[in-house]
Amino acid sequence: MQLSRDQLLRAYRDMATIRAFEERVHVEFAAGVLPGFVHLYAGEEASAVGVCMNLGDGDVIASTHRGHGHCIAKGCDVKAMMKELYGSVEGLCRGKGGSMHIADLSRGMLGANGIVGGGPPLICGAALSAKVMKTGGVAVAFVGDGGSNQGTTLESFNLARVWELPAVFVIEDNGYAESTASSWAVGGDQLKRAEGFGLPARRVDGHDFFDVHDAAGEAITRARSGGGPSLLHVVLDRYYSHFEGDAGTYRGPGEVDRLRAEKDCLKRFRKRVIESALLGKDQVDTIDREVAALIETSVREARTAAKPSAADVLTDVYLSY
Amino acid sequence: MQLSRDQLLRAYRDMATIRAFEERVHVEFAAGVLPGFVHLYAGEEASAVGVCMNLGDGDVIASTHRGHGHCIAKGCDVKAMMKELYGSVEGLCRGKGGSMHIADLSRGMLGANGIVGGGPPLICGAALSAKVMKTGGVAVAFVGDGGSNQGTTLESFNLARVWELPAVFVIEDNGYAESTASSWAVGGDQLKRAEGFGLPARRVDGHDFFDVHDAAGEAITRARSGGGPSLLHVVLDRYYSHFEGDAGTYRGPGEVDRLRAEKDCLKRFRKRVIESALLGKDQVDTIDREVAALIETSVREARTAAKPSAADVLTDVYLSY
Amino acid sequence: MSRKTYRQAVSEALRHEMRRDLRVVIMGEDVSGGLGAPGEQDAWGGPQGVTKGLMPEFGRGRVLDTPISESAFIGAAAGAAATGLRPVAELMFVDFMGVCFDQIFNQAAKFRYMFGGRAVTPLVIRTQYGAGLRAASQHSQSLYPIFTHIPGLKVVLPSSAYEAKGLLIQAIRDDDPVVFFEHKALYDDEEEVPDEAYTIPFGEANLTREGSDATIVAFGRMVKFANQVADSLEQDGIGCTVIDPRTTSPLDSDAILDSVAETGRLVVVDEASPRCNMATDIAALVAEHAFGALKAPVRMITPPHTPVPFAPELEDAYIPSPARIEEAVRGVLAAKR
Amino acid sequence: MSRKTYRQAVSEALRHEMRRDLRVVIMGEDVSGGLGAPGEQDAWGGPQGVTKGLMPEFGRGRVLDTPISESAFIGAAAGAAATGLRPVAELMFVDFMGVCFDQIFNQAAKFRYMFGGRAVTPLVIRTQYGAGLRAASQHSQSLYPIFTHIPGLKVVLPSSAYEAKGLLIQAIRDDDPVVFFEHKALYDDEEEVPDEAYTIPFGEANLTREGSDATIVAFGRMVKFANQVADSLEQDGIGCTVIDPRTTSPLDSDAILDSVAETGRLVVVDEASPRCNMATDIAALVAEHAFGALKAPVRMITPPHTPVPFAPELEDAYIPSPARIEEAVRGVLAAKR
Ligand SMILES: Cc1ncc(C[n+]2csc(CCOP(=O)(O)OP(=O)(O)O)c2C)c(N)n1
Ligand SMILES: Cc1ncc(C[n+]2csc(CCOP(=O)(O)OP(=O)(O)O)c2C)c(N)n1
Ligand SMILES: [Mg+2]
Ligand SMILES: [Mg+2]
Repeated sequence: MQLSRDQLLRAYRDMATIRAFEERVHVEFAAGVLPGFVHLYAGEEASAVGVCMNLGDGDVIASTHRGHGHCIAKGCDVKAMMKELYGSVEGLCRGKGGSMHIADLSRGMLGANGIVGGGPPLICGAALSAKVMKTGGVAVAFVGDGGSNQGTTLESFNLARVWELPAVFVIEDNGYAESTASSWAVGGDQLKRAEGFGLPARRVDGHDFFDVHDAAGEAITRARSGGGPSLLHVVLDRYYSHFEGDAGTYRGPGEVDRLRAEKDCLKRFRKRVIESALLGKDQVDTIDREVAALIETSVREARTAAKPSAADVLTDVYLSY
Repeated sequence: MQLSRDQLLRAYRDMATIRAFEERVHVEFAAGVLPGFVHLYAGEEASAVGVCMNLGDGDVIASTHRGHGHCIAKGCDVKAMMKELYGSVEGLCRGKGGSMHIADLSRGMLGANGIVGGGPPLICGAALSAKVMKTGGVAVAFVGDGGSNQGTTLESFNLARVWELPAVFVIEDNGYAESTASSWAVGGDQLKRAEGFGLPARRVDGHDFFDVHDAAGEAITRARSGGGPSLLHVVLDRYYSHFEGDAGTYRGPGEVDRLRAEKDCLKRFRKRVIESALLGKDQVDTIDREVAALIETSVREARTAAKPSAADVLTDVYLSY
Repeated sequence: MSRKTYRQAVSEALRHEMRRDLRVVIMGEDVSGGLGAPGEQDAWGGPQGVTKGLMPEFGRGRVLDTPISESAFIGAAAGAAATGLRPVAELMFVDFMGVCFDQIFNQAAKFRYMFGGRAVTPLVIRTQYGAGLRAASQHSQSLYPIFTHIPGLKVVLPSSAYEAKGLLIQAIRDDDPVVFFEHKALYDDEEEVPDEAYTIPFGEANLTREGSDATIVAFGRMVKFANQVADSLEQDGIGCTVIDPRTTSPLDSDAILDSVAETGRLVVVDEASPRCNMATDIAALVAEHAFGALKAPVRMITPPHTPVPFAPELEDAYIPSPARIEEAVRGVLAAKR
Repeated sequence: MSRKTYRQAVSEALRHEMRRDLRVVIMGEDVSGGLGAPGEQDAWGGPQGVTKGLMPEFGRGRVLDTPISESAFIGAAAGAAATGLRPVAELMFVDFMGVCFDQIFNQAAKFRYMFGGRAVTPLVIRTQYGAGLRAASQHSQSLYPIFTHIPGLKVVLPSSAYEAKGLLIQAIRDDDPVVFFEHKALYDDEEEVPDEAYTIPFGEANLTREGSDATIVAFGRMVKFANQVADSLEQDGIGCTVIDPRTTSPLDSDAILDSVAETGRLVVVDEASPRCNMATDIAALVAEHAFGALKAPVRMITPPHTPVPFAPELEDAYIPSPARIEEAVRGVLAAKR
């Protein structure tokens, strides 16, 4: 798929925003100012952005516990996201959700999910809505390698197949579920599993935006045009440990440094677009600066944003009672 | 695998016992004397017996809602089974379980199960017990085609693989889950699914005892000798409707008659052993008579067997409280 | 208006709402039936025939049979509800909740709150519950206290055909997730039920009998038993108010507290297991908020703390009986503060 | 005897029992950790480090890491328990019960009964619960009322390090399925804990404070709060009995009823959602069986009927506080029959 200059700029901006957001959240968390359980997406940006660039507001995604990247890629407001992490009432979920439940249905972002495997069934439903109401929409579930062993995920493969849903399952295989290697925990093979359920499947290099974008485009186009569900096995890496607080000692010596040096989807993207003169270095640098400013402002605003009051505990449980 | 005459006699006796048991339960149920929800196994006998002939008392099976056949094949007492169905305190579960929860742990029969997909996780546990305690035991889960779509089943495939358990999954595919065809409900293919999880898998004709026995023997031997789990896809048919009371109108015209005429594992077995002079016709006839007598006695005894008293409701919840 | 069974009432409610609102879809195992099979299509209509006839009228696009994958399809119903449809999913027996509870209690029930009020989840889960059919431990439970415990879920227990129709239409029009409990021993019960659509609001109890000597609060099938007891006690000049809360969440606390304020005596009848159930919920409510009015200890009539046994003699002893309820009412009348 | 944290106490209990009985195995996600990874083995020891060190001592054969497949491995633990092992399975957060509840409540809990007493299922499920760590709606719940509701399960809520060790050893030696609830905000709490193995029997409440003015029944972390309140009221000459039932199933009803018989006043503190929870369970027990002794309405202190919110201000308002408990005790003291 040939991408326009605007699309390339957007791709870079989104990936850079995710990276900057996560690097900063890491710092903020370490400083002790951020509450809660936080899982960072840095290193995996090409997956979220490569997939979501193929989607519009009418399409729906379900994310995982590692949800910031998917949020940003799906167009959620970055400042409101930061405020949510800070527990502000001005946050995307008015401070009630936090990192693990960040969502914005108006953007088709059906939520991060504190339950591994929580998203795939929901995505079958979003795809069903699109199919019944003939919106032309597509629904995408992001799932980790760990989440690929959850029965909810496996059942969803089959349901999507037998209902012929416009759904795509994206397995983001970063090699670990917490400290456990996917090479140990995943019996068999992701592509063969998918094929076992009758889903067309492709494996892609998750460090390469273009690779992801292309394969996701194929799957999403198939879904949109009535061809039913398929699966993407995206092989990538996370830079940080499982959650902020995990020492990550299960990693090999120098593993993270090597990943950062050799497997950086942002660097790879920059190199490719600049070397092939698709974008100018200055354009990319400008984005870097704008992104840095955006994150700086987000944090500044989030720090002083209004906190909820105790009375807010009681609202939003039911629409009517 | 070459079977001895005794083994052949046992195989025939077990299959004939299951058939006679089920045909009689059908009649008793229709007469309104049997309480509860009853699912009959008639037509599928070669699967239970073909598998369980490879097992001993130290091996464990988990069954489904359609459990009578597995019980008999695993050596449960037929009279006590009939008493259980009649709700007698002399029944296999003292009248507390009924058809859907009939069990006998002393025979390694871990229970019929009212929950579709309930058995496979349990069998991972039984296999783990064998592995940890080095008993040499093997554990087998029977699952229907419908149950093959349950997440519990699919998770168990993976767990058995990664834990390298001495487990065998037997998918009894009788073409229907209730009234829904497996051709519709099962996306993909059972063998490919199994292979997707790294399980060796074989498809067998469930109307042919020898075919089942042979494939099951291979899988069970593999498990027993440390080769890990595998899967059998047994294609067979049920003669009765889903449960006693279901009119079975989803069947094609004449479907059941044709099945009974052309796809009868008992007839096929008789024909083969007699034609090849492995057994004499009189031997087989004798078994038929003995089985008929056993079932007759079972029903007679069950009808008058002691009923539980109200006080029995309160026992057996906890071992200690 | 004509006599209709509970089964017909539920079925009519579904048909009304599917005609009225194209976003209403139904899904579940064999809700139509015969899919992919060579014989009759729409062969089942669910295990009770409740949904039979809907597929021919509304098509397979809106009447969706499913594989046996409750997590996937109940979750799909939740996801569809959050994205524009109004699904009615059938969980064949509530006993099967254990394979799909996450999608109900962590997903559907919590969307609205977790997402800061920025989601609606108009989902209905219809399910069968209750003992009495010799279906034993895994097909006879009354697990509504578990759902009542979960914030974000509404829980409905229709006690008769009239109630079933009005409450189900209300449930389908409600914008929150609702779990709708149909008692498997009530499907053949008949009464007068309007032909047209009507709703019964949630959180408004129904006083099926009125009397000033004692209050009986009962749920689902137990309302029927409580009514029998009230009628029988009436013969002896004892007047009971029987309260059918209809919904355990929201709960019409006022109706209960007002009645106890008048009678001073309370018996709660609950078919669910006795610990942390609706009997304790109501008894505790009264002990906190109508304590001053109570003239006798509260009595709770429930099954014992055991699974549901199979044998008829055992199951009959297990289920709260009209005799036990009557004995309890006489007991609270005799008791003194 | 030495000061140990709740975390250490749990860990020691596991080590004692694994040394004592070869049939004891543990399993769960990252209970050891690092499996298949290039770096440190035994890298985690569960999310709280509780099980760290067990794999090096007992080997991967008895310390089993699992894929993220709770149905399969909790079910495997149940199946293993029924066939000779004594597994301790870790359900990382009780909030995850929804993906595996069937194996707990329909399988493990019911084997013994359904099979006519001919099965034992010595299974322990360890799990984290409770609010306070800003972990929000899906990682902060106190779902023990749901497990308490299920016949066949025993439910344990250790309120301190000493309790945790003795109750866990008891749980592992028990022949019935036990769900063991560890409060995530208690892991760093320290107290004197014997070095040797000891058991604390189930169904025997612990009176952590004694006084004759009011009874406070509290569970898990709430026992700590109740003790604080009792100590503070003591200053004002108000004597409270604080009852920690330790196990909600079996429940030491006698201890509660005896105390209320003396004090006539009851406050129940429960961190679980308010409907059909332990607060209602205890309040109802007393309303039925100690009604005559009650001098004031029962008071229940619980969170509101909402999911657990994320923001610190919200979560702090959500959790029952010592201040609210104290206010309630003063309330029941002021109230007149
Ligand atoms: C049902 C459930 N089980 C376990 C957990 C705890 N948990 C949270 S994230 C995680 C690992 C997930 O691994 P993976 O799916 O590979 O995603 P990654 O963290 O690598 O992005 C686990 C075990 C959970 N949140 N939900
Ligand atoms: C979790 C669960 N879902 C649904 C059911 C209801 N149910 C009982 S048997 C059955 C069909 C099972 O089909 P299959 O697995 O093919 O077994 P068969 O009846 O053909 O032997 C269904 C849907 C159940 N008992 N448990
Ligand atoms: Mg991963
Ligand atoms: Mg079948």
